Amino acid sequence: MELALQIPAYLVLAPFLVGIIRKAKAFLSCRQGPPLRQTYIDLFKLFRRGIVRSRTASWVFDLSAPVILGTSVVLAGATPLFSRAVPLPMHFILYIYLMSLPRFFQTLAGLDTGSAFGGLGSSREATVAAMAEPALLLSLCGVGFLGKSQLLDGMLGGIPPGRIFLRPELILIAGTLFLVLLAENSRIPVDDPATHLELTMIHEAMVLDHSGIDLGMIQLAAALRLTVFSALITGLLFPGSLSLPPVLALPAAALKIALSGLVVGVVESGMARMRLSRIASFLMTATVLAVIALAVRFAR
Amino acid sequence: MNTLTVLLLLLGIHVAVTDRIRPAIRSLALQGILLGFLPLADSAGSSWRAATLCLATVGVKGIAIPAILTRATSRLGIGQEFESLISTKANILTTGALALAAFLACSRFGLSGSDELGAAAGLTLIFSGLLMMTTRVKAVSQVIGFVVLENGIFLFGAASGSEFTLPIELGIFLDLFVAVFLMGILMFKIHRTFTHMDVRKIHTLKD
Amino acid sequence: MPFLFLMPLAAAAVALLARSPGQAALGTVIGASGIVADAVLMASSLPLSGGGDLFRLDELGMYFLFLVAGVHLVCAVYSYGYFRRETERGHLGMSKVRKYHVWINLFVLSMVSVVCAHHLALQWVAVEATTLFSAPLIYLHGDRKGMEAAWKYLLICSVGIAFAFLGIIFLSRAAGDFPLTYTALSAAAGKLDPRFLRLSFLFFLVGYGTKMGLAPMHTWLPDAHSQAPAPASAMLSGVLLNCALLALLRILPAVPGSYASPLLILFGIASIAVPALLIAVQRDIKRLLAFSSIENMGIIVLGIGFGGGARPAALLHVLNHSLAKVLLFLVAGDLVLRYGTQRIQRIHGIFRQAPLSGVLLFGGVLAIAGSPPFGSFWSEFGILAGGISGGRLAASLAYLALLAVIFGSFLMYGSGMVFGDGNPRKLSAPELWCLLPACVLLVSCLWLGLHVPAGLYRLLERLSATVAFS
Amino acid sequence: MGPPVFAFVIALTYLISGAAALWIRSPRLSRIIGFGGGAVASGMGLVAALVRLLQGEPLRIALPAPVPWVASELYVDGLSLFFLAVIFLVGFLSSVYAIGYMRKYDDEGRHREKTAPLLFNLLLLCMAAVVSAGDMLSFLLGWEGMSLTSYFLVVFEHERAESRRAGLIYLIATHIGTGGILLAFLLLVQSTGSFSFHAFAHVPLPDVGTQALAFGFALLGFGTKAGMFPFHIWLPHAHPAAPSPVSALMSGVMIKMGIYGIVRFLFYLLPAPPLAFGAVLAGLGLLSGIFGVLYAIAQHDLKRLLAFHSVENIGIILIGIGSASACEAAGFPGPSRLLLAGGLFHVLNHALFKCLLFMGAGAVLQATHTRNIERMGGLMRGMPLTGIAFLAGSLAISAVPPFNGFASEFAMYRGLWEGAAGGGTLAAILITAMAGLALIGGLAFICFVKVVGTVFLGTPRSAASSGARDPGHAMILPMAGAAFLCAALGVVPFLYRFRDSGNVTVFAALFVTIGILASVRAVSLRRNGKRVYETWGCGFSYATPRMQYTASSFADPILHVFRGVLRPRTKKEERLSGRFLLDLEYETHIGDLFENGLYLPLYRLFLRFAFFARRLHTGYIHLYLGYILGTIVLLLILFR
Repeated sequence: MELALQIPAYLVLAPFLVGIIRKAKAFLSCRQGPPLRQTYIDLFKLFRRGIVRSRTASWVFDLSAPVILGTSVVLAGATPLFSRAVPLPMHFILYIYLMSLPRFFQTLAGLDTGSAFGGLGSSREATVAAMAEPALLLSLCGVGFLGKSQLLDGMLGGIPPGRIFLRPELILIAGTLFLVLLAENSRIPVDDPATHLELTMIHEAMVLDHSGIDLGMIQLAAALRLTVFSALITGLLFPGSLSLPPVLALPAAALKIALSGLVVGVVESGMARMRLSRIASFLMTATVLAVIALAVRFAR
Repeated sequence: MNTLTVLLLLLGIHVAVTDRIRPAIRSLALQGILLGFLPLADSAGSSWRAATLCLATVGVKGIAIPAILTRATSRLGIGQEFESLISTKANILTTGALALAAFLACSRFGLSGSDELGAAAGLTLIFSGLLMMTTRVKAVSQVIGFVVLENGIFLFGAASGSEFTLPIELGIFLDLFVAVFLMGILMFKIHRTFTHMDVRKIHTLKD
Repeated sequence: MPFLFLMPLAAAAVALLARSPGQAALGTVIGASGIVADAVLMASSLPLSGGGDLFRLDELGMYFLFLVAGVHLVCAVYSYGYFRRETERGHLGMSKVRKYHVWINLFVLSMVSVVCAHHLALQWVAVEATTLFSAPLIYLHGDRKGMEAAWKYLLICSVGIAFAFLGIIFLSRAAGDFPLTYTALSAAAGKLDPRFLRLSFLFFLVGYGTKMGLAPMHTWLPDAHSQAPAPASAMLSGVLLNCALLALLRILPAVPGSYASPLLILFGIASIAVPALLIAVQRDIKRLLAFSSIENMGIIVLGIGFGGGARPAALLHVLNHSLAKVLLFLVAGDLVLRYGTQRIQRIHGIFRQAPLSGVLLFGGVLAIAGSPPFGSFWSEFGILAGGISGGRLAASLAYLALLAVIFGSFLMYGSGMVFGDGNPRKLSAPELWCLLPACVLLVSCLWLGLHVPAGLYRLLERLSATVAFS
Repeated sequence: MGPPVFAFVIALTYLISGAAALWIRSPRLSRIIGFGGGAVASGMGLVAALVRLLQGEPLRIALPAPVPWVASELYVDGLSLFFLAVIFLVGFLSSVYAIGYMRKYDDEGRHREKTAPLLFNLLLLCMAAVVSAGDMLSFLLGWEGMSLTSYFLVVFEHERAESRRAGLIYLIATHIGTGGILLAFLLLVQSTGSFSFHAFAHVPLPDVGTQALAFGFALLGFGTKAGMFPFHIWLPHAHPAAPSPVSALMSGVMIKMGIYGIVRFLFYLLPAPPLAFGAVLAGLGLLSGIFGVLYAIAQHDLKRLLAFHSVENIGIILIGIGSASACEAAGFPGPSRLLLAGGLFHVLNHALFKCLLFMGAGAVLQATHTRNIERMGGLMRGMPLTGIAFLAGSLAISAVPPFNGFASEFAMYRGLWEGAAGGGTLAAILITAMAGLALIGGLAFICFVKVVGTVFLGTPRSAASSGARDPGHAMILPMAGAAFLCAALGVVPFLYRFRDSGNVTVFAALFVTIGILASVRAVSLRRNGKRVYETWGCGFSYATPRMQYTASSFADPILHVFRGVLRPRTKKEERLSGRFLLDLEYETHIGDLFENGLYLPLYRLFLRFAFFARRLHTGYIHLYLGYILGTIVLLLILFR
């Protein structure tokens, strides 16, 4: 029962998270901001539209949106949200590498239209992803050592409950994951999801030629991925939240997601966009954090 | 015996330090003849072997080779000077030094066995012959140097008391003679094709 | 055994009377076959001796005799095609061809004497004779370069050989009452005066080393080998050097290994290193081959110096080097005539213009560079194995590194000449009698690479026992 | 029919068909018989190797020895059989492909094309001999035969100076490698006194020093062949120069012979290698991987790029093998087995997808007549089959699940993780390896997005690219086969060996979800309509192919990140008229750090020595006589 609910819960929470972030950012810049339901409305609208498709694009372009969303859904199926058990138990390596499948299609779709912007976005996206890969891998590897399991659900569920502040490696790993979250989900300071200047775009530049249902799928997928990361980090920081009784579990999950949305919103408001060439240093910092976390783990 | 050796040595040094070709050839011839008498003086008994050797030595070293050399110099109009890469004075000094080194080497290596003087004289001749070959400019003077070197080896061998059977000794003479003969022929040919005998100028074959 | 000496003399006489290149070559070929046949007949009744103490033919001598005779035969056949082409073009007159055949037979006679000599002084006489009889071959063309090469050859080798004579004198001092035959010497090993023995070995090494082309006494070799006509170059490289080697090998049983071995290794490495450098920047194809001869003599001396398992391999390398080097000189001679140049850079695209020559040249290059499936791979390998198992790691490493350098250079020239687009000039038609001997040699190189006969190897092991240090 | 007879029949098929191709007059028939025979023999070999692999016990066949001082034999155990299977599989695919591809040489009338089947078959045979050799000498014979035949294939287009140069570099490198192998083996021979691999394995080496020396030489030797950093420089020269089926064979399996050698040496011949050996190997693997993929990213030459990826994948394999050895030494047999299995599995996988990619590159090359990817584009339209196959290969090489590249890396990661869980020095090594592997994966991803994007997607950048068409069946079928195997091997192993059936469930879920979403999209589009229009050009309405993003621009950000190690040389030329810029030329070039920084300076130094030695040969006889005199004097002083 719970298992069947997980993916729908993610699908529901994903636009909610995006809405929370927007709301938080608006609040911090003293604006009203769009209502929370706006993200749902936008997506709904996009899903009902037809598409305008570039003349030069091939089947790779057509396939990209389903692949992107499909993979995100599968990833959502493997990430514990409100219980230790998940519908799709997944090895953490497969989990990380599965993220490259939608990226492959998304970057290719960016190049497929023959537009300079698409290429620009793809190139940056691929660069950021490559640099984030070691950090992500090492941090999940560390979680695995803590939870004594290689399966994602197992490792999160296996973290012994206790005072989180007494476990620096956990904090370090969560920090690393948060940096990776910012990078992989095109948030400030790596990318600005709200920019309107094509030359500064990363993720948005790739999807410039997507429209209608394709764009809807991609936006949903992006939101889903952000939610998945949030669930991962909050699951790590609040291991207890995964073993709550069913009645409390769902509200707790929503709370966790909202909390991470707030944090992302605060961080985004408080930081400026980095220069592209600095992103590498940013992600290397993340990798080093992960290494330190592992060193701390083994020093025990 | 010792007088003979000293005479040979002096003749060799004369060849090495003189800067004129004719006198050098004459000394060479004399040296050859004296070398021929060396086995006679050595073995005392007049065996037919010693006599043959004497004849061969005198024939080859005292007459034939100097004849070839004289003929070459006169026929080719080579001129009288040796023309050395180093000056005459340097030449004399080096020869002296080499002689000294030869005597030293003989005592160091313990060659004092039968005839230290002979061995040292032989070595001196070998060294000065090599010196001539490496410093003299004209082809003919290199041949003279070679003959001096051979004489030195001969003297050295005689002094060390190495004896071979007659056919071998004769073979050695034949070889020496043919070698000098060939060098003579080559000299003629070189003179004909190059119109000079300056070995310095013959260095087209290089890397 | 007298037959061995008579055959080349007879062939020389025939050549004197010959009226055409064909007749002269036929005489030489018959003379060479006679030697081969005689050698085969004698092979079963070794050792043979003659002339009292003077001559003796043992297994080692026989091995070298076969080399001399075999290479002579191949070159004789080749010389027919080669000189026919030269005379047709007017490079050479009949008198020169006649001269070539006379001298080459006398040259062979002197080499036969080297391998048959028992007394070391007689051997010295024979080695000196090889110099004298081969000098006229070098200036056969009578041009300036030939003259220069012959002059250097004559003088440098004579001086070197004179040193070897000094070695004999010292040896006789060391030997005392023992006769100076190699059998007596190996019997007397250990009873000789060590001081004189050392001096004697030094002078032998420098003396015969000059004749073998060991660096730094090698300087005459590239000049002489590049100026002689191709079959003569092949004989010089393929067998003359081996004869000098044999002369050196003969005294080894008398010399203590602790003294001789480092010296041989030193000269071996030097003789590989100097050509390794010069081969890399070589412009003339025949000089290239000459430097490679120096290198291979270095390899052989190194193998002898390593001792142990390297020694039979070194003796095997004598054979492999001869085959490959003769092959290369023959092919190169043919190409030089057809392309009209000795400059490596001007020869290219052989494979497109003359495929068979291309295959032969490339095969020869691989064979000389020590690549499988050719014989020299095994011998060079054996020397390396012997060096390492003998604990001479540094020398083995240097040896291997230098071989790699030489391999690279050879392949650079080989691929440059064989591959690529052809010359614009049309080449003259291939000459059967030039290519056939080369084909035979390539096949034998290949055969020795794919299968080293057990009998041959056993023979080499026996031989290496006879030349072991005391 | 016993195994020896069968092996003999296979060898004979290779030889006879190759030789027959030389004599057949018709080029077409010559190709079909020569390469076809090779394919048949490879097929037979593949079946035999697989059957034997399932049966088990090793096979020994005595051979006539090439040299009398040693007995020669074939020794075929599981490791050999695995590599045999890889050789025959790729051999089969590329032989079939060659039937179609080599047609382009038919029209030249130079008769060289008839030598290709013989050389090709000989290369396959020699590689088979290398992995089945049971003693050092047969191994060396096979090894050198392989080097030589592949050399001739590299210079197959010998009219081009570039090919000759590549061949030369290759041959010299491989020769130096052979030297290293010789030394390594001979050091073992010195201790064991035998040339047989059995003897090596059973007699312990005297000391760690000798072991380290032998291992170092083995690394030099096998590493050179494998294209391991920093001995990789021959590889990007040689592989592009060869005809594409040969590149496929060389990149696919020939460089794996180096891996075979290392595995044989480290796990079978050395009795108990210390931890450091594995660590060094893994470290070199890491460097190969990172440098290989970085140089690949900087390349615009399609085949050169793929060649650099071979360096990268060799690095990945070495990480697996090295870590396996380290785990073994540290007493973790379980992770060690996983890592070794992962490494070897990657050997097979890389063979498959690299063969596929080279075949695809060959098809592209034939259609567009250029290797420069900046002149391609939009090929997916004209060459859809090649495009799909190439895309599959790209996904596989980028380790995207569910393709086989992922499967092997997955096994390695599992091994690394399980080994690292123990802590200590080993954990430090393995975690570094893991991070490196992840980085390599990310970088390879960039590179293949670049390749597929520039070559197959977008608009054509040249006339030849817009007219490109798929090649004939002989070339398409092997590509399709390889692509199928890439996909199959990405799924099947999880069911069979690694017992990670969870992964298969995920894959199934993935397919179902994507399928559902694609159908939803299709249904929705049918209802809501789809309009085809120009690409959005930011308000600019006349987009031209020149405005497309180029491969160089695509690669620029990541190269910028690594500019410190790549050291790009840039050249910028501006022509101004007054204050107006008329013309701007900007050129950037990334040379191989080791080629330009180590090997070329070494070569120049050597040349300086050589020119010095040349000056010693002045032609003056006086000097020459002086050398003799000097030698005598020196010897008298030194060696009294």
